Amino acid sequence: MALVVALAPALVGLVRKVRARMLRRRGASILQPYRDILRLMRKEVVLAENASWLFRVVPYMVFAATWVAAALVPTFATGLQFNWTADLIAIVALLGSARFFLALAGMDVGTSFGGIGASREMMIAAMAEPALLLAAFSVSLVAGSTQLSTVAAFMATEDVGLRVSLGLALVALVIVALAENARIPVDNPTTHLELTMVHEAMVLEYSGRHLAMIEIAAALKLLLYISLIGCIFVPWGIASGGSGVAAYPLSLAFYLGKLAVGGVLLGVFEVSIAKMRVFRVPDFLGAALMLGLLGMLLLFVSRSL
Amino acid sequence: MSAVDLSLYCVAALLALGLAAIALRRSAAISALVYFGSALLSLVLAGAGVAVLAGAAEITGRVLPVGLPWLGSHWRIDALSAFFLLVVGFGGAAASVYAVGYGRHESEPQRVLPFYPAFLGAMALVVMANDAFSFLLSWEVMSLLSWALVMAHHRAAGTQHAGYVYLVMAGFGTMALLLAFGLLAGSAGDYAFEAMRAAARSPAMAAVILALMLVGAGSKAGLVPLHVWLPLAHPAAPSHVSALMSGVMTKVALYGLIRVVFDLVGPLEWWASPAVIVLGAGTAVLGILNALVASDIKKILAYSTIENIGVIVAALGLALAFRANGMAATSALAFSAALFHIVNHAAFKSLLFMGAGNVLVATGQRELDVLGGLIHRMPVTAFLVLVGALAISALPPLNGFASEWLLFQSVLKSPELPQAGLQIIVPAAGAMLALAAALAAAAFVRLYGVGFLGRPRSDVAAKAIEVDRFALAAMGALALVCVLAGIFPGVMLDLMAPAAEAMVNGRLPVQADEAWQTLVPIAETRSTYSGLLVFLFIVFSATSSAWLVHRLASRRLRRGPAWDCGFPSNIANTQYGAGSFVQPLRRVLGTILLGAREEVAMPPPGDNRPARLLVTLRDVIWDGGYLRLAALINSAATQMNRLQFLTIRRYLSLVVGSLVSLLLVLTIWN
Amino acid sequence: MIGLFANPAHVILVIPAVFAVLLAVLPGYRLTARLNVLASLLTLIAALSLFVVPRAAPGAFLLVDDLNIVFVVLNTFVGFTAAAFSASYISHEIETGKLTPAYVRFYHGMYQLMMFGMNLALLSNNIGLMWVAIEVATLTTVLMVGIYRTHAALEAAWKYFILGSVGIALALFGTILVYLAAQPVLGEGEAAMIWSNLIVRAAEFDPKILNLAFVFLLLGYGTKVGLAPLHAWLPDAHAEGPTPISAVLSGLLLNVALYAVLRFKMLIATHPEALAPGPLMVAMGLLSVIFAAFMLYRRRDIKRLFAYSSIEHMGIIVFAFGMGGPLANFAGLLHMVMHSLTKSAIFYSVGHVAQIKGTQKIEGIRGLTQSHPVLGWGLALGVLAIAGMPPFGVFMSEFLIVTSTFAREPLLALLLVFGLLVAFGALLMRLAGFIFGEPTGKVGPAEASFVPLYAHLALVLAAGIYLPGPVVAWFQSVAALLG
Amino acid sequence: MDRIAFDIAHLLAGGLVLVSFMMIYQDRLYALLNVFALHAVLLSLSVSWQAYTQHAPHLYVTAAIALIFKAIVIPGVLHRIIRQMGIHREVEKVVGVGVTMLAGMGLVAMSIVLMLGLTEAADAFAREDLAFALSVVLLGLLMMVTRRNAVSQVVGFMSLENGLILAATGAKGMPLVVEISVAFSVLIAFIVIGVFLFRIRERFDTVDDVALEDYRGEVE
Repeated sequence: MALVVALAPALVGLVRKVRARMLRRRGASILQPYRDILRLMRKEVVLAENASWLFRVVPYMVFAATWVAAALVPTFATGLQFNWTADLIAIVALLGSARFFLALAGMDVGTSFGGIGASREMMIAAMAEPALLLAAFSVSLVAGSTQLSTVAAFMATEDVGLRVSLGLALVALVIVALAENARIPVDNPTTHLELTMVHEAMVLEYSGRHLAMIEIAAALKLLLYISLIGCIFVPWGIASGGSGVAAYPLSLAFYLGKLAVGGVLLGVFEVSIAKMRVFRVPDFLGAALMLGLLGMLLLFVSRSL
Repeated sequence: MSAVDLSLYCVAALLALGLAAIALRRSAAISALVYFGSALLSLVLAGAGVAVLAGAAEITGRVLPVGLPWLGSHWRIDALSAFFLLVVGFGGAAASVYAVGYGRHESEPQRVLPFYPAFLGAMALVVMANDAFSFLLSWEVMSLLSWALVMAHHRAAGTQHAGYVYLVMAGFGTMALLLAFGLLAGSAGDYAFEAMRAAARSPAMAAVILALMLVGAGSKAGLVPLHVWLPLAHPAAPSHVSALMSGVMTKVALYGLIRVVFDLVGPLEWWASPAVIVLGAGTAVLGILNALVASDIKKILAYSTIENIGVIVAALGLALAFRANGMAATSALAFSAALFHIVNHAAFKSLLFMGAGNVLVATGQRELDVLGGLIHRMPVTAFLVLVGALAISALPPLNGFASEWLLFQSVLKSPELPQAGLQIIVPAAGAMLALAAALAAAAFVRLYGVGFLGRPRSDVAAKAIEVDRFALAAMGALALVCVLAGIFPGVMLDLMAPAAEAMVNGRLPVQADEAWQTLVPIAETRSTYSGLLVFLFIVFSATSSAWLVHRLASRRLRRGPAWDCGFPSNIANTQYGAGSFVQPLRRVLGTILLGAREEVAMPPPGDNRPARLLVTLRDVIWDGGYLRLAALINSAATQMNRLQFLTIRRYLSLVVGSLVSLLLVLTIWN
Repeated sequence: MIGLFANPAHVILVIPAVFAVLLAVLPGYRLTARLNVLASLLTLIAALSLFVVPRAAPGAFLLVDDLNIVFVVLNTFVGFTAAAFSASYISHEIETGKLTPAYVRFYHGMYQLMMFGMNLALLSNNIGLMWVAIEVATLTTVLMVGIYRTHAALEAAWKYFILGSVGIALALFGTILVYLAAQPVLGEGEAAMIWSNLIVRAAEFDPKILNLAFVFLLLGYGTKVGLAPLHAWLPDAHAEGPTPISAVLSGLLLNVALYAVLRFKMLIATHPEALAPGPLMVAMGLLSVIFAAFMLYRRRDIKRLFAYSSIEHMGIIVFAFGMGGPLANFAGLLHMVMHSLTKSAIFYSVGHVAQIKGTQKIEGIRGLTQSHPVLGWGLALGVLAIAGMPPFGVFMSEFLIVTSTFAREPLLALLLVFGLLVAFGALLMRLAGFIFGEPTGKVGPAEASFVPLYAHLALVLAAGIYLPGPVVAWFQSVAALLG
Repeated sequence: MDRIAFDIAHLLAGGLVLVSFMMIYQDRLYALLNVFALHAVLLSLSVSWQAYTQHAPHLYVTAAIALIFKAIVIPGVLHRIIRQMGIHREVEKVVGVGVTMLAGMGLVAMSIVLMLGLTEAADAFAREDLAFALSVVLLGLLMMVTRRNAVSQVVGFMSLENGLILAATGAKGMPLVVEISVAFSVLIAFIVIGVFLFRIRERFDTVDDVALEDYRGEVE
């Protein structure tokens, strides 16, 4: 569990680095996020007069929920202790709780930007969550389980073959991942131009250690999604619970590799596309929803044949 | 004394309480007496239910020499009845305790007190009835009393309309039930449930009965498109009654549906199930969409009730589909999901309505746009409502998620269904349910964020004060239930297993002996969820991280003005309001389903009035269906009314005309 | 003389006859009002004694059997409560000067005469005598409807009178036809008009004459029952007459006419080849229900509103008897009794309401539960009961009618349910207006006796929950009698 | 004897139907009253013939009532009413005489078909009588619904009732005939008195011109 927390900022750093490179900038080092977080940790918190206790609790809740979710995704090994605590659906819902709290925090201080952020975030979530669930459905229908370890183990075996519905699910999952992590084209994590902000607008009033917790949570979320996609669609190299500790270093290396590839791809994708209007986002996510549904239906067609 | 007798005595006592309330309407202590009494008796009812469910008390019946003379009135508590008796008692107890405090603020208590306990009793009777007449009698009495309660504030604007629509819809539903039971009883007219169970009927007949039940019970439970009365009536009632109506009475209606569809009609063909599934899913989505755009707290809650009813009905439809294909275990899974969600919804919806009641007491307002910042003025209420909001938004580790998780598990079993039609419909319904869940989260972020967070939008909100202890205690108990049921779902499932077993003659594996209270509905490898562990992990990581941060990093804190990108405004209305919050979703989803229209009224150049954004919503079902029907009846009445103003000669010619025509008939008949 | 009083049936007839004369001559409305109540009470007691005293064999003129006991007891009971109600009502009318003592004397005399007529009609064993008795009852009610001498009242009385006379004429023709059918079998003279003979030998009559006769009788007496489209007199007669009379009309006279129809239905039904009377009655019943249901919506006058609801319920009852069979007949009888009790109760409350508010216009009556809780809730209970809400008796009868019909004739049941729902909607809309909202008009205290009102409601409530075994057995035997 | 008896009865009954048609044909009130008197006379004749053939002396009473009351008193009273209240002498028809006649024909045809079709069992006597009686009744009703004046409607009702008496006497040995005819005379008396009391000039439809306004208390 500690592993994911440790890795998350590095991943963010990697993405930023790639983007900078693509833009012909040198960019900050991959470790920059760690420094940022430490800096924020040390700073004092400036709290709006109107903020309630909820506002101060939220960062830790968000972090906790995200962390638990992330810890439940098989990273480099399946059948780990407690990985049966919750399944894919529960993970989706955990992220949902994190978002719920964040949106509430956005509305707590009573500023217009917080409201904008919360409102848009909930709209995006309203489209993204079903899409994610549908993708999860079609995956778990193939694997006959919503238990990620089982899914990963099953995917690693040969008898999966190449299924069109899995491809559709992958696309859907990627789109959702982009939306959920507030990446371009849905949202721009680096912007501070008010009207384009979603995630940033919600956390606008946060500062100091609170902001740090939220940053970590965001990074964790990104890591979660990439490792999720990794363990479902490219499950190779994940050590099964049976194989002893000896297998771990190798699979760990595999895992790091996957993360790196994911991060690079994300960076490349982000620089090569423009951000879209907020009201085009639903269409974007609606496409994901449709893909998820289509994938599932195709699954049945291929089955009932 | 057997459970059924005990419960009957309780009901009698409740009715007596109602009469006492009439007799002692002058005395001051009567309110507290009535509510304490109802609370106590409800607890006994719940206890009786638990006893039967847990197998401590055996299933017995009782025939009283009243009701239909040659039949008597049959009462019986089997597993299903016991489960719903538990729901009634539990919800009733909570609402009563709440009302001990809330009732003090009632303007005309004599319009509430006589009906309230009787209403509880009637609901208990409905779930205990074991013959058609007793069932319908209790059912209709329940409607009638709830109507009387809705009309308690009869001088408030809109209450009369609400009460009228409610009672007419109730009458309509009862007529449908009458017809359904008429079919069940057959021309011999044997109204006892045993006889109905024993009788054999054709699949078509069974399907017709199912349809009639969906109309009859559905209209009471709030299935779209028969839901129109619900968002009118529930808000109009006093809040503890709203809690009962939303949290319990709709469940009693579902009991009627379950009792007939799963028990009395006997086996149903698979093709009967898709209608139920689609109806449920559609209800869920439409209900929550309306909740999203409503701006009256209690209306929002009422619409979200419709959503949850939709979820439950969809689950029941799944259970039907699986049962028709002999997949008993899976059917039990879906059915248990439905039952579990029934309990959960009873808990958190009552909790939320009580919260709305507190807000009403503290501010006298139900409109979101005049509230805000209540978390500072009413911290306890705010916290408890937050728990309820989390639970109803199906967020782990609370109970709402546990039941929805089970439902999704059963949806995922759909590929094993033989019929291609179901294979396609079930996942689509699952998608709609997922959408509904996500929208529910949005709706309650809106409700809580606008109502309780931010800055107060009016003086009343700024001057609100926390309510009395009884109310808070009742809400606290409900919140605790929400948490516990979320952490130990296995206990609940085991408790309600007998009911499921009786209806779909299959059951879930016993959950009690799983490690860490894990839910294993089907198989370890397939899907597991341990609310307890999730809860522990979250608590642990949150506290530990907070502790670490405060310990190792800074703990300094300074209050300052809000940043708000540099230009904070102290005008409260610059915050996001109820309308603005939902605007994106309204634009995305509302245009068709809600007929939402936006137009900007731009003043002409030189005119310095501000431009206004006008948002119009129209209820498509109400305008298109109900108003049209009303117009038809009206015009028909107007046409016929001419007959009131004829001359005597014309009336005579009517007589002569009918005479001659009959004679002609006779002539031809010979 | 002793022989005369040995048979309660005679007493039931003698008491009203005597008191009719007495009340017509005695001065002082208080005394006469009390005497009126007393007379009705005595009649009721006599009627009740019908149960205990062994029944005399059917005579040339009088007959006592299960069927008409139901009606007689109901008749005398409601007659009694109505008298009690009218005592308080009439005194108010005199104080407000709407009636002069002379008229009151006339009123009380007529009241007893009317009771006499109705009891005679119910008890008579001779179809000719029955016809005469019903005519007497009709004429007396006509005179009482017109007692206020206002244009509207005279208008109503006149319309009632003309339509009633035509109805009577048709009924007479039907009676003659029955005699004609019976005469070849039973021989000439009295024998062929004695009902107890007719019913025994009915199977041998000429079916075709019976058919023709039934058409005339159904239309003739149906006019009195108030079946659409023969109903025209009913709403106005109810609306314009004194309220006790409205109660008696709805509660009793309609039943008496219905009783006549039933008698002849039994006659026809016993005949194998005769055209089954059922479909005719079902059709007229349905027509009345649906028609009245729609008419409820446009009513401006509260008494006319409930008059139309009487038409609706008569339709339901006729429908039930038309369906036939033990269940439906039982339900029909039950519904008839319940309707009499409930509707008269409603009229009692309406009478007081109208006196308090000084108007019968619906828009003038608001918020009664606020201004007059006892009266308002009484009215509310009555209306809910008549609308078929449990736990009142009407619910039980409607439950039986609908369920038993739907299994046999789904389409008819659907039509009936439609009518019921439409009527329900109308009644409830009005009810909400009456009892809720801000009170309008005068809110002076009601000097009224609520005993009759709540006595009826209590009975209806009790019947809805628990029917005593004897009553049930008795109803069932009657239901069997009705075939 | 029997044959002649039958023919005479037939003749008289048929005569009644014929006179009913004559009444429908009239368009002057006075003439209408005279024709009605004739109707009553014919009725009393046929009743007394029945009394003679059935050897039922009590029927003579009925005949007498018909003769005195209906043939003389009532028409006289109506004459005076018309004169005193200055009711204008036209018979106001809803539909033309021709149409009414045709309708009447249809009714008569129907009633005869019905009766002859029906009563094989009953003896010819009664059968013929009933056939005619029914047609008289129906014609009376027809008159009531196709005439607007109060007076002509009263006349229509009385002719209807004549038909009833005819039927009652036709049914052999029917008891209570006298009582019934008395009762009906009372009824008619009421109606005539009503016409007089309420000063119904023109129509049954309203008691008084004033009442035309607040019509049945329910003006929408």
